[in-house]
Amino acid sequence: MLTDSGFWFVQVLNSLQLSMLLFLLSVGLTVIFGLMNFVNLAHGSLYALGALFGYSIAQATGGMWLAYLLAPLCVMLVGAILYILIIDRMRKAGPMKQVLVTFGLIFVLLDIQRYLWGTDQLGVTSGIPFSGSFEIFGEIYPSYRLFIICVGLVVFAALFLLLEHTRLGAEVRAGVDDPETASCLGVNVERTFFVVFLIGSALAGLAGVVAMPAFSAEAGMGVSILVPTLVVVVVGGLGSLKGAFAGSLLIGTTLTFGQVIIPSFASMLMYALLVAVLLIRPSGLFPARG
Amino acid sequence: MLKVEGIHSYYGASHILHGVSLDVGEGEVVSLLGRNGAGKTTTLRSIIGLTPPKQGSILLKGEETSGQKPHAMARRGVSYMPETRGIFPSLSVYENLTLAEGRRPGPWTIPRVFEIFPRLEARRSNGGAQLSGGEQQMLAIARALLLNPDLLLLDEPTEGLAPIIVQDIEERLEAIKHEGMTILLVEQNFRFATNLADRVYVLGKGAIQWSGSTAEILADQAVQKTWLGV
Amino acid sequence: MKTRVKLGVAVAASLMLAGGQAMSKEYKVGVLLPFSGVYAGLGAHIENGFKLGLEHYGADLGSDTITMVRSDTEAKPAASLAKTKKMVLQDKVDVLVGVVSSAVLGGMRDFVHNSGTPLVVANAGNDHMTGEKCSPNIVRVSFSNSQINRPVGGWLAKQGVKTAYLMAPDYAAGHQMMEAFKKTFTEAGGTIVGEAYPPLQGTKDYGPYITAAKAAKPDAIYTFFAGGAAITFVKQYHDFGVKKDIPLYGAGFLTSAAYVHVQGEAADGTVAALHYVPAIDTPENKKFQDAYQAAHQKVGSEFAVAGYDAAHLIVQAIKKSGGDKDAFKAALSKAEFNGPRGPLRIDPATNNVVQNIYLFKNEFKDGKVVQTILDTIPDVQDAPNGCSM
Amino acid sequence: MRSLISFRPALAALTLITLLISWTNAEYFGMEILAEIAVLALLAMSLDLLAGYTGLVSLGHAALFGCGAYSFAVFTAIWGWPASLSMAAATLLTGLVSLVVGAVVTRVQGIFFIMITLAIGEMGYELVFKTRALGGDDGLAGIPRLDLSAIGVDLNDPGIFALTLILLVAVVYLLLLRLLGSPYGAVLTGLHDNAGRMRALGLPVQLYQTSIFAFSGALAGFAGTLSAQHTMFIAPQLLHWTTSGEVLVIAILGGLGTLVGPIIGAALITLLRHELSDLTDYWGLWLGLFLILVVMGGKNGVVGWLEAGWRFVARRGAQSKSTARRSNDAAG
Repeated sequence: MLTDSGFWFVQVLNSLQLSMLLFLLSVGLTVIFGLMNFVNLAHGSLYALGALFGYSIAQATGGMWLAYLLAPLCVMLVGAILYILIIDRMRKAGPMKQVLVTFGLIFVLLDIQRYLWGTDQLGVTSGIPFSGSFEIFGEIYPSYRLFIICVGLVVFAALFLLLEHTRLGAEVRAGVDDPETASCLGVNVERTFFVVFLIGSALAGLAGVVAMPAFSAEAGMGVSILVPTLVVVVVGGLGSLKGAFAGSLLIGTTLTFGQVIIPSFASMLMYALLVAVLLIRPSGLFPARG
Repeated sequence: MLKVEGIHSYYGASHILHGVSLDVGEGEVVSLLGRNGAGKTTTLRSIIGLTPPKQGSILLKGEETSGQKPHAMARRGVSYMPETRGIFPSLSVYENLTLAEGRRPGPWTIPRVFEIFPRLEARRSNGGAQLSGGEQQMLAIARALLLNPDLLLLDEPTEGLAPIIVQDIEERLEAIKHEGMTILLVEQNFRFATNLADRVYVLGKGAIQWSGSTAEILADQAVQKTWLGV
Repeated sequence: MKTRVKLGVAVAASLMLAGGQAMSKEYKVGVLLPFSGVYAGLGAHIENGFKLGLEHYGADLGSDTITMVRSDTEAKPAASLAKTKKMVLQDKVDVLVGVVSSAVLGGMRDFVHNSGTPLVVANAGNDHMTGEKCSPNIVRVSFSNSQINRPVGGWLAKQGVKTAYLMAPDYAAGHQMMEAFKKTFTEAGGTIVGEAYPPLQGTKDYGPYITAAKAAKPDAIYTFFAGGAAITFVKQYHDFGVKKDIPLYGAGFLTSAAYVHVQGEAADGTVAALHYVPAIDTPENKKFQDAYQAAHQKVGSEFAVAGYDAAHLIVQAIKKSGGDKDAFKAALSKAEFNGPRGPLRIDPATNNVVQNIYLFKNEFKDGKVVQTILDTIPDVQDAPNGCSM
Repeated sequence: MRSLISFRPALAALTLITLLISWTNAEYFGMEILAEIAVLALLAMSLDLLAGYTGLVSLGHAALFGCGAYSFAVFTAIWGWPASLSMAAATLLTGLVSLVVGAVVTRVQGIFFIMITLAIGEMGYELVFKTRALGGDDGLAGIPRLDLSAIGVDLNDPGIFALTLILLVAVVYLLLLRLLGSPYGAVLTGLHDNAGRMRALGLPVQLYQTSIFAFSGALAGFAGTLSAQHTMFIAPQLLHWTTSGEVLVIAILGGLGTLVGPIIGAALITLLRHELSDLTDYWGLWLGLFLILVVMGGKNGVVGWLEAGWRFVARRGAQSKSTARRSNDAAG
C-alpha cells in the first residue's frame, strides 16, 4: 500500500477535495475578518443553509444545476438580512462582543433550520451531475470530487482576478490596509464591507450546496465545520486570499494524510499545526496586514 | 470655501476641540500652527468627517457638512492627506492612484500627476510598501490631487523628510497653489508653513489662540514664543 | 407547562360513568430524550413511536391512564442527570423511558440504580449497561451493541468471506460493535486485514479511509456508521466504485430505514444486520407501519420501533403488576410479547432484550431502495458478561 | 462615582442573599439547580479574571475545568485517594498545566489568542475522548463527594451540598475582590487597557499574563473538582469548546470585569435554560435571541444595565433633593 503510487495519487486528490471545500468556506470568512475586523462565528451556519436551500431547490426542480445557482443567492439574502440587522451595528463593538453575538446567532440559525427542515438527514439521489467515476492510474475516483476541486480552483481564480485586477478589488485591499484613508479617497468603505459580506456569505452557501450531494444535509452541519474553517483562517493569516488558499491546502493535506498515517490523531494534528504556526508566526502565514 | 464654527470634538471620552472656528477663502492657503497635541490633526479629521464634531457647524461652500461621512466629503470636493500618508502597502503605486481617480471631473489625471512627480511614474508598478519616505509623500499628495478637490487638507506634509525633499515638496505645492487650489495646511515646520501660507491660525489647548496674516505672525515674536515655541 | 399527553381518557371517562372511579389510577412516565443537539432527530423518532405505542396499547389499561412528562436531555450527561433527578424526586414519575446517548445513560446509571424508579432504555446500546453495570432498575428494550454484530461474524464466514476490513467511528459504540463482530468472525476462521476508526465528529470525509481500505484488498468491508455519517460513508463508498470488488456489510444502522432513501442508489447491494427492518412481514409490523406512516408520512425506523415497544412493555408491566411498584419492576424484567420486530422478551439475567437479528439486503429498483430479509437469526441473547442482579 | 464603587459588592451581597433565600425554598430539583449555578459561577468568575480583567479571551477554559474534574475523578475513583487530598492535588495539577499552557498561549494576541486556546482546549478534549482508561466518550462514574462527616456535615445531602457551594462562591468572590484590589490586580487591569504601554514601561507583560492564566486555570480546575462531585459522573463534553463558549456567554451576559456579573450570568443562564427547555424544543432560538439583544444593548451585560439604572435613580434622587432644598430656601 505504501509503495502503490496510485494509492498516494488518490490521496492527493482526496486532500485537494477537502482543501477546496475548506477554501470555499474560509475565504469569505477571512476577507470579512480582514476587512471589517469582524469575527463571524455564524459563518458555518451559512454553509448549512446553503446545503439545505440547495436540497429544497433540487427537490423542487429535480436537478442540481439551479440549486448551485440559487442556493448561494438565497444564502446571500440571509447574509444581507444579518448584515443589516446585526453585523453592521456590531462592527465597532470589538471582537469579544462580536464573538458573543455571532455565538448567539449560531443557536438562532440552528433552531430556524430545525424548524424549517426538520431534524432528519436530507439528501438528493437523482439529478446530480458528475455522479459517475473515472479511472486514473488504475484507481477509480469519483467524478464529483473532481468537480468540487474544480469549483474551488475556479472560485480561487475568479477571486484572484477580482481582487487583483478590478477597482472593487483595489478598494477591498485598500479597505483592509487602512479603511480611514480609503474612505477619505472617496471609497464608500461601508458599502464595500457590505458587498464583501454578501460575497462571503454566497461562497459559504456555495460550499454547502456543492458539498450536499456528496455528503448530506442536516440542520447543525455548520457547527462541526466551523472549527476547521476557523483554523484555516488563522493559520493562513487574516484577510488574505493567498492565506486562505495556503491555509486550506495545509489543513486539508494534514487532515487527509493524518487520517491515512495516524488515523486516530488526525484532528489532533490539525490543532497541533495551528499552535505551531502561531508560535512561529503569531499572525499566521500570509496576513493581509503586516 | 470653508467656514468652521465653534466645533467640539472628542476622542472617545476625551474632549479635544473646545469650540474651534476658522475659515478658508477660495484660492487661499491657510496654515494651522500649534504644538503637539494642540488639536490640529483633530481639526482636519473633524472637517473630513473621520472625527465628527459633537457640536458646532462646518460649512462647505455654504452647505452644512458636519456629520457627513469621509467618502461623501471626498465626493463633495474635500481631499485629505493624513499625517501618516496612508499609502496602501498591498496596492501598487498605480493602483494607489487609480483609487482616487475619476471620482470628480477636473484637470487632474494620472498622466498629469506623473508630469509633476515623474519619480512616481518610474515606480508605478512598485508596491506601496517599497517606497521611500519622500516618494510616499509625493504619492500621497498626488493621490489627494487626483480627487480633483476644491479644498485640499494637508496634514504635516514635511514630517520626517530630509531638508532637500522638504524643499522639493515646497516647490511643488507652490506650483499647485498658483493653479488656484484652496489649501488648509497643518504644519510643525514654521518656515515651510509661512513660506506657503497666506494666513495663519494658531491652535493651542483645543482652541484658536491667534489668527492673522503670514506677515503679522512673522513679526509677532510673542505669539511665536508662547504658542509655537519657535 | 409540561407537555402532557393524556391517553385513554375516553375509556377512563366511560368506565367512571360505570362506577369504576375508585379503581382508576394515573401513571406518570418521564420521557428523557434529546430534543435539541445532534441527536434531536433520533429523539423525535423515539417519541413518535412511544406515543403511537401508548395509543395502540394504552387502552389495555382500562380506567387507568398514563401521563407523559418530557424533558430535553440535549445529549449532555450533566444536564440529563439533573433532569432525571427532577423527574424522579420532584415529579415523582413511576417509570423513566428514553435515553439515546450511552454517555447520558452512563451519567444517569448510578442515580437510577439507587433510586426506586425503573428506566426503560429505548436506544443507548452500551454493552456494559446490561453487563457489568447492569441494574435491576434498568431494562433495555432496544438492543446492545454486541447483540447486533455478534451473529454477523459467523454468518459472513459462512457466505465464504475470508478476510474483512473493519471501519467505525472512534467512540465506545463503534469499538464495541467491531469487537463483537471481530470475535465471532475470527472464531469462524475469518481474518481481519485492517481496521480504521475515523473521528466521530469533524469533516466527515471518508475518502482517505476508503482508499486505504481498498488498498488492503479484503473480501469484504464491515462497518458501523449511523446518521449523517452513515449517509456520507455509503455515498462515498459507492462513489469510489469499490463495491463491485469489495462488498459492503455493516450493522444495520448503516442503511437505516430513517435515511436509506437519502442514500438511494449508493445503498444498492449493501448487506446489513439489525433487530428491525420495515420489511418484516407480520400483522404487528403492518399495524405499526400503517399507523406510523399515516401519522408522520415516513417509514417507521428501528428508533421509532424502540419507542413503540417501550410503550408496549410499560403498559404490559402495569397491567400485570396492578400498580405495585416491585411487581411492576419484576414484570418489566420478565416481559414477553410480539412487537413490530417479531417476538421479543426481556432476559431477567441482564434486563437486556432478547430478539431476532435480521440480515437484509438493500437493492435500488425503480428509483427506490428495497430492503429484503436474507436471513433471520432468532432469539439472540447476550451472555451476562459480569452482570449479577 | 463613589456610590458605583460600592454598588457592585452590594449587588454581590444581594445576589448571594437571593441564592440563599431560594435555597431555603428550594425543592429537590431547586437544590440541583443551585449547585449547578454555583459551579458555573466559580468557573465564570475564573474566566472573568482572564477575559474581563486582563483582556485575554480564552475559548479553552472548559478544558482546564475538565482537567480539574478528570484529575479529581482519577485520584478518587481510580486511585482511591481521599477526596480532600484529591481536590487539592487536582487544583494544583490544573494550575501547573495552566502555567505551561499560559506560557505558550500568551505569546500571541487578540483573535489569535482566542484560536490558540481553542486549539489547545480541543486537543485536551480529543485526548480525553479517546482515552479508554478515562472512560472515553462514555464518561467516568463512581466519583465520591468530600467526606465532612467528621464535622457533622453530610455533603451527600443535596441541600447541604448546594449550600456549601453557595458559601464557597461567596468566599471565592471575597478572595478575588482582595486580589484585584492589590497592586497585582491594578497591573492586570492596566494590561487589559493597554498591554503595549505596559510593555513600554518595562513591565514583564507576558509574565503577568502567564501568572494570571495559571491562577485562573487553577480556579477553573477547582470548579471542575466541584462539578465532578456534583454530578458524580463526568464526560468529555465538559472539555469541549462549546462549553468554553457557554461560560464566556455567562461572563459577558452578566457583565465582564465586574466579578459579580459572572455569578448573576450563571444564575440567569441556568434558570433560562431549564425553564425554556420545558416550554419549547426550540429553546436555543430564544436563548440566542436573548443573548444577542443583551449584547447589542451596548451596556456591559446585566451588571452594566443595573449600574446604568442605579446612576439614573441616583441622579434623579440628587435632583429632587436639590430641588427640594431650593424650594425650602425660597420658602425661608
